[in-house]
Formats: sequence, C-alpha cells, structure tokens
Amino acid sequence: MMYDWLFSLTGNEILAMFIVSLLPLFAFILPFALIAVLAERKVSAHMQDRLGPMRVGYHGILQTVADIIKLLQKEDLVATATDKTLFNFAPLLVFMGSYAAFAAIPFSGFFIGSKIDLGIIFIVGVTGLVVAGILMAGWASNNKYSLLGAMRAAAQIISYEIPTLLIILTIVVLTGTLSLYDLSEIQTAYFWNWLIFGGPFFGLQKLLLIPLMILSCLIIYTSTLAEVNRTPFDIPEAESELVSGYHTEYSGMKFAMFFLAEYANMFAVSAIVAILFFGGYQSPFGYLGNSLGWSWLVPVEQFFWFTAKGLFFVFVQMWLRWTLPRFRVDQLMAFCWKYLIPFSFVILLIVGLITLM
Amino acid sequence: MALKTEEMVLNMGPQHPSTHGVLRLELQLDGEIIIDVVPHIGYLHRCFEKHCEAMTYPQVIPYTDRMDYLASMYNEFGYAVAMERLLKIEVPERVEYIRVIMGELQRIASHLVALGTYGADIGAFTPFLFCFRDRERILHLFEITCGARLLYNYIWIGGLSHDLHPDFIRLTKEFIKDFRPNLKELNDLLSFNQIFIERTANVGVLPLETAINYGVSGPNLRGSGFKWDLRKDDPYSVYNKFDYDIPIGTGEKGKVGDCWDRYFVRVKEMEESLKIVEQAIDTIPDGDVTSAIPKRIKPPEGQIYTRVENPRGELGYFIISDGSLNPARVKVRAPSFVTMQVFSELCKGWMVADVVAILGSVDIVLGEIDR
Amino acid sequence: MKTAEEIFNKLKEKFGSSIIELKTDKPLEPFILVNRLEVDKICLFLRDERDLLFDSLMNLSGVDDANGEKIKDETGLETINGGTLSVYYHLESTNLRHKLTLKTSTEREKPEVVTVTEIWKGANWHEREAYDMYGVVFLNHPDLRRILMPYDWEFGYPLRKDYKNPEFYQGMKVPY
Amino acid sequence: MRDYIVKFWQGLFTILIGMKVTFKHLFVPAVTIQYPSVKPQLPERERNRLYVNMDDCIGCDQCSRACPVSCIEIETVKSIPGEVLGTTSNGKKKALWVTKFNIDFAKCCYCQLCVFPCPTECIYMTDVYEFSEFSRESLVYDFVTLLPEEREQKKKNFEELQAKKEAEKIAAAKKAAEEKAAAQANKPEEPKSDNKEENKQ
Repeated sequence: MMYDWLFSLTGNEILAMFIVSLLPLFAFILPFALIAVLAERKVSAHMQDRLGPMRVGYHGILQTVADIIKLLQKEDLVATATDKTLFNFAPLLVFMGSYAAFAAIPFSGFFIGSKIDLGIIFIVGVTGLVVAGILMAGWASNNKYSLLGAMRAAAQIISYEIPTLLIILTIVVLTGTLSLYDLSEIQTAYFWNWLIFGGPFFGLQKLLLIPLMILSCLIIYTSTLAEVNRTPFDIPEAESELVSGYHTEYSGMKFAMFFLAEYANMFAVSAIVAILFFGGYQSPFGYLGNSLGWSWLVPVEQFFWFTAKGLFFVFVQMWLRWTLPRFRVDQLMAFCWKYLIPFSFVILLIVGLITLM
Repeated sequence: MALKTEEMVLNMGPQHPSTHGVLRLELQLDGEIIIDVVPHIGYLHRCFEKHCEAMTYPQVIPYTDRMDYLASMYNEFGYAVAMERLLKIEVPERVEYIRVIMGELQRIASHLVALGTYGADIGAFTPFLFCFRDRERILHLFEITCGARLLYNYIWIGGLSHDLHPDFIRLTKEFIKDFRPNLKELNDLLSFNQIFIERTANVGVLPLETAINYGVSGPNLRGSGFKWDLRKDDPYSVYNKFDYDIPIGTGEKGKVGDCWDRYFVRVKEMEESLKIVEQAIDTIPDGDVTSAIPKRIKPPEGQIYTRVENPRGELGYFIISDGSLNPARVKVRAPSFVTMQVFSELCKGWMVADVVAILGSVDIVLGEIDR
Repeated sequence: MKTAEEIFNKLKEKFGSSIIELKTDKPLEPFILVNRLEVDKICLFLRDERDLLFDSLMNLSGVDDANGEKIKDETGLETINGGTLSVYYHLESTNLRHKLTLKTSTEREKPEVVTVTEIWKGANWHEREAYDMYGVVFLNHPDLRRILMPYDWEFGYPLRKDYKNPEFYQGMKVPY
Repeated sequence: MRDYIVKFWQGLFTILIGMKVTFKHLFVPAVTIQYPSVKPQLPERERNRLYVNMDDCIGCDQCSRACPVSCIEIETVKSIPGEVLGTTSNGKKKALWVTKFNIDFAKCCYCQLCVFPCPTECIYMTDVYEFSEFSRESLVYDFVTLLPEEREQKKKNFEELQAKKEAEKIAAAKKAAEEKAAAQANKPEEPKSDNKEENKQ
C-alpha cells in the first residue's frame, strides 16, 4: 500500500523502497525508544514511591536526550584482548535482528512495510539473529561473566521460541493465514471479534475458544517476554550475579545500540501479541472516520489504536519488571519445558479439534 | 572415556554488586555448579582491637559503632552491658527501657536492610526501596534523639548521652501504626511470591548439628529450627519484663533451615520487635539518664565475656582490664565472622545464582567480619 | 547445670596433671588453666561427656599477657621478651545451659597450642585470627594462614604489645 | 500431577497479587525530596560540623583529651600578670591565651565526645553538613581569634616575662650568694669589733 503510493509519488522504485524501509526506523522506533526509556524510569520510580528523573526538562522530559548525548560523547572502550571484529559487529547484529521484525508489522491498514503473506514466520525467524548477536558479544568481550551471560541468553531464547511457535501454529490453524495483515483484517468490527474473545466465529465454537485463547495469550506473552530478556527472565544481564551479562564490556555508542535494540524488541514483541490476540490496528468500537465519512482518517485511527495497544503491553512489561524477582537458569528451563510447551501442545490439539467441528 | 571438564575459577571479587561489602569469593565452578567456595576476607580490617588498647573506656564506644555499621546501636548496647557487669554499676530503670526500645528499633532497621538487599539480590528491586523507605523513618527517630543517623555513640557506660526527644514517643507510635500494613505488603510482594519461593526454598539448607558445631547464632540458627535467643536464654537488661516469642524456621516452604526459613524468621522477628517496642513505650518510667555515668572509669583488674542478641546473631565482648584507664584487650566475637565459616559448606553443589541467594539469606556485614 | 568447681574437679580426676589450676581470684568468671598440648583431648572430653555436653565454642581469643621483662631501646620503643601469650576458650552447652572458660598459655618466642578445629569446626577461623594477630601456631590446623592481614605481611604480629609499624609495605607508606 | 497444577496456579496467583501491590503504589505520593532545591529540615540535636565559640574558650584542653581520634590541637600561652583577658559568658576569668586551636575535620568522626566535658560549653555541634573541600589540608579549621602577629606577640611577651623572671631569679640568687659571701666576710670582723667594745667598757 504505502510502497505503491510512494512509487506513484516518486516514480523511482529504489527511492520508494528506501523510504519505506527507513520510515519505521525514523518515524516510529527512535521516538518510541525516546519515550520508552523515560517511561521505564518514570513508571519504575512511581511504583517505588519516588519521583524518577526530574531535573532535565520539565519533570525529566528530556532525560533520554541527555542519556543519548552522554552515550555519544562517552569514550568507546575496546579492551585489548577482545576479538575486535566480532566485538564491533555484535551490537549491529542484535539491532538488525530486532529492527528487521518491523518490516512485516502492519501499523495500520495503509502503513505497512511489506505485506508478505509469511509475516509471522518471517518475524520469528529474524529475531533468531538476536541470539547470534548476543553469543558474539558474550564470546568477543573475553570476560568470564559475559561468557556465562551469553551462554544463558542463547539457551533461554532458543528454548522459548518453541512455545511461541506453537501458539502461532494454533492461531494459524484457527485463522488459516500466516500474514499479519490478513490476521488483523479478520479481527475487524468491535472487540468481541478479536481472537482473544474467540475470533470471528459463531455459537459454540466461539464459546469453547475463549478460555483457550486467554491461556494461549498468556503463554505467548510470557515466552516472548523471555525472548526479549525482560524480567523475570533477565538472567543474561542479571545485575546481582553476572554484573551485567553480555554487554558488560560495552560502552558509549555500542551500548546505546544494545539499549535501542532492547526497546525496539520490546515493542516488536508486544506488537505481535497485540496483532495475534487483540486485533492489531482494529479499533474496539468502530471508526470515527467511517461514521464521519472522511476516509483518510481511518488509517490514522488505526495507527493510533495499534500504538495504544502496543504501549499498553510495553507498560505491562515494565510493570512486571518492577514486581517480580528473577528466575534461576535451570528453573527458567524447567518452566519452559515442563509448563509452557506441554500447555501449548494441548491447546494446539484442542483448537485443532474445535476447528474441525 | 569421561568427558574431561575443566574447572573454571570465578572470582566474585571484592567489588561485586551482591557481596554486601568487600568480600572476595573464589568459586571453583564446573559449568554453573559450584564445587568449592573459598572466601577471602580482610579487605575492611581497620584494627579495631589495636585501637581499643590505645583508647580510654568511654572512647571505645564510637569504635564499636563502626564494626557492624548496620546495627551500631546494638554494638554499643553489648559493650555497655559488658562494662557495667565488669564495673558492677546499677543503671536506672529508664535507661534500661530506652536501651531496649532503641535496640529493638535498630533490629527492625537492620532486618529491613537485610530483607531489602536480599530481594534486590534475587532480582526484585521494588521491595528494596520499600524497605529503605520504612527504615528511613527509624533513622529519623534516632536522628532526633541523638543527632546521628547511622553511628550513634548514644549508649554510654552507665547511661545514655541524651534523654529521649520530647516527641519521640508520638513519632514511634505513628511509625508502628504505619509499619504493620507495610510489613504485610512486603509479604505479599516478596515473601509469598512463587518465583521468590522457587529461588529460596530448599536452597542452602543449614542442618542444625553443623550450625551448633560452627557456633552459628541468631536468625541463621533459628532458621534451622532451634529456639535459641540470648534475650531469653542468657537474659540481660530488662528483656524479661516484656512478653514476646521467638520465631523459628518451620520448613513451611521447603526443608527446615533453607534460605526461605532464614528470611521468614527475620520477617517474623520484626513483628516481635514491634511488640516489644510497643510494650516498652507504654510502660517507660521516668528518671535521669545520665545519673549513673561514672566520671573516671578505672575497672579492677579482671576479665569478662558478655554476649547480646545482635540482629545478626550472638555478639560477644571479651574485655580484659589491667586496672589502668585503657582496656588491656577487647576481643569481639562477631556473629557474621562465624556465619561466614559455614558459608562455604552451605554453597557446595548449588549454582552461581544460588551463591548470591545464600549470601543474601545469611546476612553478613563485612565491617563486623574484618573488624 | 554445673558450676566451674564441679567441672574442674571432674577434669582434675580425669586428666590429672594437664589441668593445672582453677583461678577464681580475678573478678567475674573463674577459668581453668590447662596444659597447652593437651587442649584437644580435654575439649573432646568436655564436648562428649554426657553431663557436660559443651557443644558450641562461643569464642576463642588470643591475648598478650605482656608479663615478660621490658627492654626500652634508644628510640623509646620497648621490646618484651620472655613472658607468655595465652589463648582463652569460652565454651557453652546449648542444652545444659552452662558456660566454661579455659585458658592455655605458651611462651612468647615459640608459641604453640594444639588446634581444636576437629572438635568444633567453628574454631578454624578464630585460630587463624589468633595466629594472624599474635603468632600463636596451632599444631595440625587444616590451613594456618593469615586471615585479616594481607597474606604476605611479614612485619610480625600486629596485636602484640611490642609491635612496630613497618615504614613501607610493598612501596606504600604505612603510617600516613 | 496435583502439585504441578497447584504450583502453576499459585505462581500465577502470587504474581497477580504482587502486581496489585506495585500498581497501588503508582498512585501513592512520592516520599523522596529533590535535594538541592528542597533541603531536608534537620532536628536541633543534629551532629555535623563542630563550632568553637573562642570567647568562652579557656584553653583547658578537655576536649582534645576526650577526642578518640585526637583531631583537636590546642596550644596556650600564659598571660602576663598585667594583661586583662576578659571573662567567659558564665563569669569565669580567663588566664590563658589560646594561640592555636585546630580541628581537623578530615579526621573528626562526629561522635560528640568533646562537647560534654567542656566546662564553658564553648564547643558544640551545628547542623551544617555541606562543607566538602577539594584538598584535605583545607579541612583543618583554625578557630583562634588572634591575628598571627598577635599570637607571635603573645608568645614573645611570655618569653620576655620568662626571661625577666629568670633574670630576676639569677639576680636574686646572685644577691643571695653575695650576701652569704658578704655575711661570711663581715662575720670575722664582727668578733673583733665586739672585743673592742668589751675593752672599752
């Protein structure tokens, strides 16, 4: 959609493709990261009865700008014994992994990177790059703590991809499409058509699906939380044990790259959960644009609803971070293999039977 | 042919976020499993005992504060009780009551630090700040009474440096009224959280025989299910005038004597201390607090060993006087010093993350270990 | 619940010569003077005897009695030679609720006392500290090293009365 | 199997309780204050920086003896009989010039042991806690109110007085020696003079 509109505008394929691929980064991820870093510190502050950053700008608004400037002018330390090429490439790979996921995410009916019909599988595949980046960072910084952290991160992310995939399979079995755009289109018109409330089906089928969908939403939310290394699964950068895991040796712009990747990943993950279960960019109670007749308002409303849902889930991630303690590595694995995977298999089985009904 | 695995020696070095001070743990690791822990101490050694030999008796008190800097009121209390027994001084009733109130408030403050940092070690950062917010109220109480927040020099030999501040009683009552719901909230947030239980139950179990053999004391010993509290078993001051009971580890969430038991014993102990403070506040007699302070302290030649129930365990003072103005020898039996010996036995076979959990549950302070 | 005299008599008829005497003249607690090479046998008996059951060692502390003859050299620093270093053991029985103090003293030049680590494992670090501070060598101690001072501190034993601070320690000025 | 389900359910349940607690705290007002702009209100018994009111100080050296870290150095000079040093607030006459009164706040441990023994209560603790410096030497506070020249002057006066006293003493001693010598010298003459008187009678 956007690509065609831009192509008609500029007439030059490469330019249009270039703009489309850069738009999510500059239009969405950087502003989001700006807000998210500040929001995390403010939310955590108020949850702990304190005020959080108050000095830079009114109530600490410009705090993230200050952070970025600090990180920019910080000296970019590279320890002598590190493996230079891997050390420098790792943050890029981690950011590439999480930024590429935004290509297939439909921000609104009009504003979508590329409407590939393998959307969800592409995203899961691309976020696999992050594991390679983390392992590279852990190994290259030649420090025992980061090595331990990287090992843990690799084991954790790989094993938590299985429940994510299984839940995605149940959604695909249910709706029959892999493309995120079609998934969002299926869940149109009012919130009870969202997949969390059983999707666009009728009668007994919908009623049976509701508990399963709620449970599978819970499972995919926890497992994607683990993929992003957020508490209670933030063992790779467990401050109290491993100082700060794989990005101990990084400083300056490289550290900012890791930081940005983490927040971009956070939003990507909550966007996936929003699309799969909460109707992507569909508004819960109809569009103002349709009732008022302004057709250009609908994509804007869709964009608004999409970011609202995404931000809500990001808030829940922050909320969890400041409430829960941290898992131990073997408990983390046990939780994934003994609880999430069996549950998601059972759900996949039952949903398969229901769709046959 | 068995796979040859090479042991990795990891230094949880003196500067590490969760070693509660400057302690170096040399871990021999096989992957993540710990084969052996060798603690190295001495980084915070300030020759307390050598100082004491050059100081007069009242001048030693500011030094006792700096030993266990999280419970310095109780260090002074121990030293004062030891000296009063050596000099056979009778202290007025009001002084004893104020000392009990201050000691128990200090126990709550010290436990709050222990529980808060323990939550932060396991990963939950919010309870840490809740605990420190409540502890701030207690430090304010100390500040209005004797002027200092952490190192008080308040309990002197034979009395106190200041009397209670006029609105101390009112502020303490307010604190107690506000603190109870906060304690319940802390329980909801941390103690009964399934992940916290998962991380602490059945971890680092301290069997009772090794505990007694090593001489472990305080919440760590009571966590292993042994009802032993010096306030009742070797009574000093006016503790026998109040009724409170001694919480012990019951193995509620796992085996008796695991990290969770030691943690929960401290939570229940805080409730008991609240009870003591309440009773002491209501029945505090009047009187002058500085009447029994001797002008020049020259004890007869002799030696005495006295012990008090410090928030971290049994704090013993062994004082030898040779009749002069300065003590000949002051040896302090620090509870954390003894607990640190058991630590390497507690950690065998657990994982790196558990070393942090066990170290947090054992609640040591390096100022006391290194003296 | 046994008093010091009863315990002393019990030990006297069991060990005879190695229990030297019961001192009650100095105020407060009486203590039993014990021969320094028999300490572990006595402590094992104290721990395992049915009606003594001293199952926990509260405190083990080294003391410099400073009773040797003092020689003042030209700069006014005195060195003591002769005299004794002594080690105090404070024992306690948690179920019979009674306490006991033992004392052994060794001469200053070659201080040696038998270790009690096999009996109470808690004594390990206390003995290492007594060695670190006073130089009392505990025979067959598992690993007798310095514990509080730096491991390679070879300027003598700090808590002795005639201890002099070294001028430099590995290039760092010691008294600032 | 039963505890498998119970553990899962209990885990979920306790997580939700924990989240309820932190959510409730979103709306609790913050307890922290913005330090540089909002200064904490300190109680009046606060123990921070020492202050010595030199008018009342009689140089009795009690505080420096009571200090565990000996961070107070005092030097006094006796006053010449003629001088008037004024009286302290509670009427005690001062007899010593205090020529040096330094407190080294880098060493001070703020334990207030020096405040109690002071007879004229001239040393007490204020609630000033922001006095950090760039160099350790500038933390050594000099409380003496005399100008450096005056201090030298006082010392010189006292030395002169000492010298004068010595001189007098030597003189007195010499005089006494002479008298003694003179006494012996005229002792032999006196007996002669007595004989003459006896002869004359």
